[in-house]
Amino acid sequence: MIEGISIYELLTVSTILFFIGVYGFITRKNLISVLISVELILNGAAVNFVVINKYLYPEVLQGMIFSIFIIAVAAAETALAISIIINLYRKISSVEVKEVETMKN
Amino acid sequence: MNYTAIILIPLIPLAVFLVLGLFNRKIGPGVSGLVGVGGMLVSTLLSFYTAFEYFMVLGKVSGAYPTLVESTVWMNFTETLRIDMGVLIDPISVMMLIVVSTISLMVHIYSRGYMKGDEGYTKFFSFLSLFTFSMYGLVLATNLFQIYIFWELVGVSSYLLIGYYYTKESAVAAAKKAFIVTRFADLGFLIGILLIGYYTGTYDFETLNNPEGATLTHWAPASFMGLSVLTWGLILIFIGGAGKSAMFPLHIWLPDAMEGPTPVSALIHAATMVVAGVFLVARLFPMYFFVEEGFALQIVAFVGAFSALFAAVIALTQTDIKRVLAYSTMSQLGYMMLALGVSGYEGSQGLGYMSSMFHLFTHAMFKALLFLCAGSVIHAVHSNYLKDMGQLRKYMPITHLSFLVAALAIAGIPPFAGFWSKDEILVAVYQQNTFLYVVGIFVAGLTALYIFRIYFGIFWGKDNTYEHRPAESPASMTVPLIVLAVLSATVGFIPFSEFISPDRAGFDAHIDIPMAITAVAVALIGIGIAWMLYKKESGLATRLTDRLGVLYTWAHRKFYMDEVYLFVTKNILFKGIAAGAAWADRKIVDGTMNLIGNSTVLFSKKIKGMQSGRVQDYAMAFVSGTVILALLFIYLWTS
Amino acid sequence: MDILSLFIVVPLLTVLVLLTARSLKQARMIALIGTLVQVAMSVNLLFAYLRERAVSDELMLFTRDLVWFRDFNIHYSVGVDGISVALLMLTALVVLAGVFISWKMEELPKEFFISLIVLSTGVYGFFISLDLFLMFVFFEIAVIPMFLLIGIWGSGPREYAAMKLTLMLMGASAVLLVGILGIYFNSGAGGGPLTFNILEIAEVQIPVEAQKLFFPLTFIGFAVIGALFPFHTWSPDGHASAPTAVSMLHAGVLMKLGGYGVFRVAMYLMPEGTLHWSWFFIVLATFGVIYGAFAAIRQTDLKYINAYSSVSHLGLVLFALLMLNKTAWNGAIIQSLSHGFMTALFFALIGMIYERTHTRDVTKLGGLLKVIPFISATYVIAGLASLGLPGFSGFVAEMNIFVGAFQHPEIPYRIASIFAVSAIVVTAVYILRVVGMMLMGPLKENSITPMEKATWYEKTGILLMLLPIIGIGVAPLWLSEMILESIQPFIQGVL
Amino acid sequence: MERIIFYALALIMIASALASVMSRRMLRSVIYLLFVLCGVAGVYFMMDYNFLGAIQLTIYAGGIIVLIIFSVLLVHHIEMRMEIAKTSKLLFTGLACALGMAVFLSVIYSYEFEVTGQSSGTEVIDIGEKLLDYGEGGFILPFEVISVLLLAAMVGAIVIAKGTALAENKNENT
Repeated sequence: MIEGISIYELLTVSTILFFIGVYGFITRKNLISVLISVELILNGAAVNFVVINKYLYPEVLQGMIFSIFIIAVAAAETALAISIIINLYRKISSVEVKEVETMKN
Repeated sequence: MNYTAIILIPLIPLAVFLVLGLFNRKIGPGVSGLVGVGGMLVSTLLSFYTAFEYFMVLGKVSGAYPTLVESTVWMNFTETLRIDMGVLIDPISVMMLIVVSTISLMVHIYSRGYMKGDEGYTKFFSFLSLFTFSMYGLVLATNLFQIYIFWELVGVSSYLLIGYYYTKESAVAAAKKAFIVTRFADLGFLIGILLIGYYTGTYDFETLNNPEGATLTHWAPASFMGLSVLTWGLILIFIGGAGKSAMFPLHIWLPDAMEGPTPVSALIHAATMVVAGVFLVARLFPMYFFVEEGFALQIVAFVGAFSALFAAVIALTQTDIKRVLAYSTMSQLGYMMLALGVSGYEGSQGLGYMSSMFHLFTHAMFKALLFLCAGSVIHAVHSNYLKDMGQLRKYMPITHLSFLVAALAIAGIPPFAGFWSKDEILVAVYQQNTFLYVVGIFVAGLTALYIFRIYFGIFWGKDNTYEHRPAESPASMTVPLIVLAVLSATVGFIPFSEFISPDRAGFDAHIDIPMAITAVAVALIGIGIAWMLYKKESGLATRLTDRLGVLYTWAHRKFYMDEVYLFVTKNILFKGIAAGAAWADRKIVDGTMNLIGNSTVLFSKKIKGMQSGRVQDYAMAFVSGTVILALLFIYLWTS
Repeated sequence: MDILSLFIVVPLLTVLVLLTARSLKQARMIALIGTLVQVAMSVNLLFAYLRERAVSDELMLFTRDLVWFRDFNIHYSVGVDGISVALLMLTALVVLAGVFISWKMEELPKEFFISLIVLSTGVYGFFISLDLFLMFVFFEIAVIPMFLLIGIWGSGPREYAAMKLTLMLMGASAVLLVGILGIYFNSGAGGGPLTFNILEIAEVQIPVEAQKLFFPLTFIGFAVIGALFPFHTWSPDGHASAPTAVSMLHAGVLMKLGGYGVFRVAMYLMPEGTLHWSWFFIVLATFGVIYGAFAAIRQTDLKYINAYSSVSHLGLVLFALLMLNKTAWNGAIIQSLSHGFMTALFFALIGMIYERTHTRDVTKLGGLLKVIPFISATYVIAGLASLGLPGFSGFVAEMNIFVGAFQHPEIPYRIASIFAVSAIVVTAVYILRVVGMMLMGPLKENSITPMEKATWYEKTGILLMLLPIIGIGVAPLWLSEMILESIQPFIQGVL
Repeated sequence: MERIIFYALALIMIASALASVMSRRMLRSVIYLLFVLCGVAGVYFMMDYNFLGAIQLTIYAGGIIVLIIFSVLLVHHIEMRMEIAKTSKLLFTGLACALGMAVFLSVIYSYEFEVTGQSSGTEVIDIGEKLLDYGEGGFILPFEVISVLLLAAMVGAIVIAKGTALAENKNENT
């Protein structure tokens, strides 16, 4: 709990972060940028968990532990994504989303 | 009365038609001719027997000839409206039986000679029988719908017979034209029937024509544009009659109908079918007379007078003898209509009605004779045109004499039949309307002129050199000529007014001497002019036509009526409306349907991209969907 | 097995047996026997009906009711009245004639006959159904084989035509389904359970607002297959591409489903809706009657002429139905029958002419009366029947329609009837134009080659359709009495 | 005081996040992301979740960002500008996101949260115990699942990154 800061303000910030991430996810044309946007989304969600844990149910730790899990999953996901991107780059020399479509064939 | 005999009259030709029609190719020409003539002979005898029974044995019942009806239900429309099939015996239907039987029998006999060697011989006789059957049905009809049914049937027999030489383009066109023009007129007839049926609740002639009946005492159940609906109905029915009887302006099919074999012209387009219109008006005469004080009857009179004049003028200028006779027919039919139009109802007031029927009767005889003679001539010289004829009296004496009798009859020279009936008509018209009388007497003069013009042209005139020497026709053709010539000379002495009058009571008619003298004088003048112009080949006629210039051209081109019709049908109906409809259907209606189809395809092509496989697009859809769902839920919850 | 279900079972059995056929000869023999049995059944049904009608005053006879889907209250429910009996006879005869006309169907004969008979099953089922859902199912069964029949055995742009026809009819059935469901969900208005059964719904007064909403949907759904202007455009293309027997069956029978459905479902169940909308559809129908006739004048393809003629003639059926009196209705039903026979006859003749001359373009034909007299003469007779000559069924039908329509108490309706009447002239024009160009006149190139005279199976097929036309035309009383009797309860229901 | 710090942090986070998704240079956008992550860590610290903040800093700001930077450097020239989507799409997406945000915020603000009073700070030991606790309210199962997941991800990453090379070798062998 932060002195003088209500839950609303915190949730507002996390929501904004989340939607900025969504915006980036949809608009960016580059796989790495998409990855960055995903990180933003994850962070927004994690903050949410933590805030709700802290403000509403301070006696338990669920929210926090979920955040830790999120961080862990994010790390795994990033690692995987990066490996895929690099592999892809080796094959088609591009990380543009639209180029990746050629994989469908 | 012996109804079996009456019902057999139409059924015998029907049976002949079915037998000859179905076994068309199995029956040889000899047999079919005999079957046709035999059947007709029986029918004719039965007709005469019926006439004898009706007029002589049965006679007048309480001062008037009775109307006998025997019918059976054919189809029910509503509780009151139905179509009956049956026979109606009254003076005019019996008279028509006589006319149809006599002429038809003569034409059957004549055709055996005329059509000899034609490949469709059996077919021809079956069509003739079909026509005779339909015509019997028409004259015996008990109600408006029955008459309409047989009306259509005579129309189609006429179509089949005009188009008999179906490999000739002109015959096909003429047949089509005849059918469509009369069909157009029948449209009026049908609408008239619907109107009258709706407002009076019956189609039966008996109920409709009863002067004391509800129809005629309350003739204005509703009005439309200032006239009683019944008047409208009668006018529409008259349009139907005018179509069949070739009244102006629905006459254009009749001259073309001469493309059919000549016996057909004699039977259908001179003596019987074309008088159906006159018969129809006569059949409904009490209605015409009583509804709206005879307003519709006035129209009949004027249309008749105009057609008589119009056709007579055209007849003067035609060079095809059958066409001259066709216009002559139209002119004489106009006479009959005129007489009907000026007739009164009771006692000797009904002179017009009686004279119209009388003229119908005599006209059938002499006009059929004229056509058959023309047929005989055409048979001999193989041409329809005056220019190919001349001096034929030397080669064909019987034909010549018969033609002369008929010509004198139509010109109205006593004592031949035409004189008596035409005289009565002129008297009747004179009593009603002087203007129409002047028209009538003028037409009488024109009639004498044009008929003697072709008479002199054919049998006198220039001395043509013929490739084959023309010879008199065989007996099968000349016997009918002689019979009809005798009839044309004598039927005028029948005391028609005894038998036929609007109120059925009969009255005494007598010759009005000054009138008769005037008419005969005018006719003689006409003959005299023809004699001067055409007896010898002289330049007089051509000089006269040159002098008349435009007038002659107009008349020769039939006042351009065909062109007007052609313009209306071809350019407006065919090229305008029909082509428009066809175009609109393909382009607009179908186009709209195709547009719907194509835009669906287009739309699907557009949205096909939505399933792109791009995660981002899905995310977009996901986000938008979520947002919309959320909004929806919020809206539902809060409201 | 009751007498009506046989109409579904026998064709299906025929199809099963057809599956074993190995050649054209076998296939057509099996099809012939199957359809002959159907004709026998329909004749038997007619007499059974007349016998039963004499002692029973039930609305529907030979009814049979089995639960099919309990949850939605869908039943297998069949029954007939005079109208259905007449239409069943029409179907049986036209199918039989169709088999005769397809005697020489060389290409995939087995499959062809199977599709043909499946189609006829759908039609039979439609005419005997008393359950809306069942009716709809049979409707679809009747429509689907068309796609195959045109798409596989057709000529010209057949894929396009088949697709267009099927899509438009499917679109119509979508609309129809909405209408039927609308009826269904309002059928509980009387307090009873929801039901698809026509007789039960007729007892219930569907709310007026619902009627106003669902009547046009149901009407249009059915009327599309009845070629109502402006939804008729599938018909010229479809007919032009379809093989002969299919055109016959389609124009002769399938298009009758429209009028029948309108009558039995839309108007009977929703009388207020009918009254409310009748003026609108009368305008469309009247326009269609004249418009179809005029459009036919300009066509040069025989099949197109006939297709437009059908638009005009079937427009009269809908027109008459909307006039809401029993004379006009009687006329509408007779017109359905009459048009069924006539147009099937026309298509059969057109098929024969095409087989011999290899063209359907009237401008390229001429003088056929000389070379193929039987076919040509029949064409003339069919033409005369089509233009409403007395002595043929068309006249009886048209006069009933016109007189009936003219009994309408309101003047605008009577004026509309006068417009409709005027179509008889236009009809004469296009019929005589064809007759004059194609059958009469001098011979043209295409006609000179020596042509096969009509064969026995062609003559049989022709006579099968010609005789009823003449029969109805000469002695209409028994038929119209039978139909009038069946119309009576409907007219009371509607008015 | 804390208010000011929070607002500053929030401002930095939002601004950096926006810059991160809008920047046309990829490396910059990664760096902006780093700021966001640090800001988030700051918020965690302010909430007395020190352990979480630490993890956030080490794993996110330390590990993941480095990883991303490496990959960016591998596949990109630093100076290269990225192409961006069509303006219409940008606008439309922006609109949809704004709308979504509005919906979310309106829901949040219209909901009465029952905020409880002050609580004690969280020790690392509590977290450890909770994670390894297999009793009620314990997280031993998710912990193990996450471990397996991480392992699988690592193996997967290696396989994918090396995939083609292995395949090529195989091809060469045969």
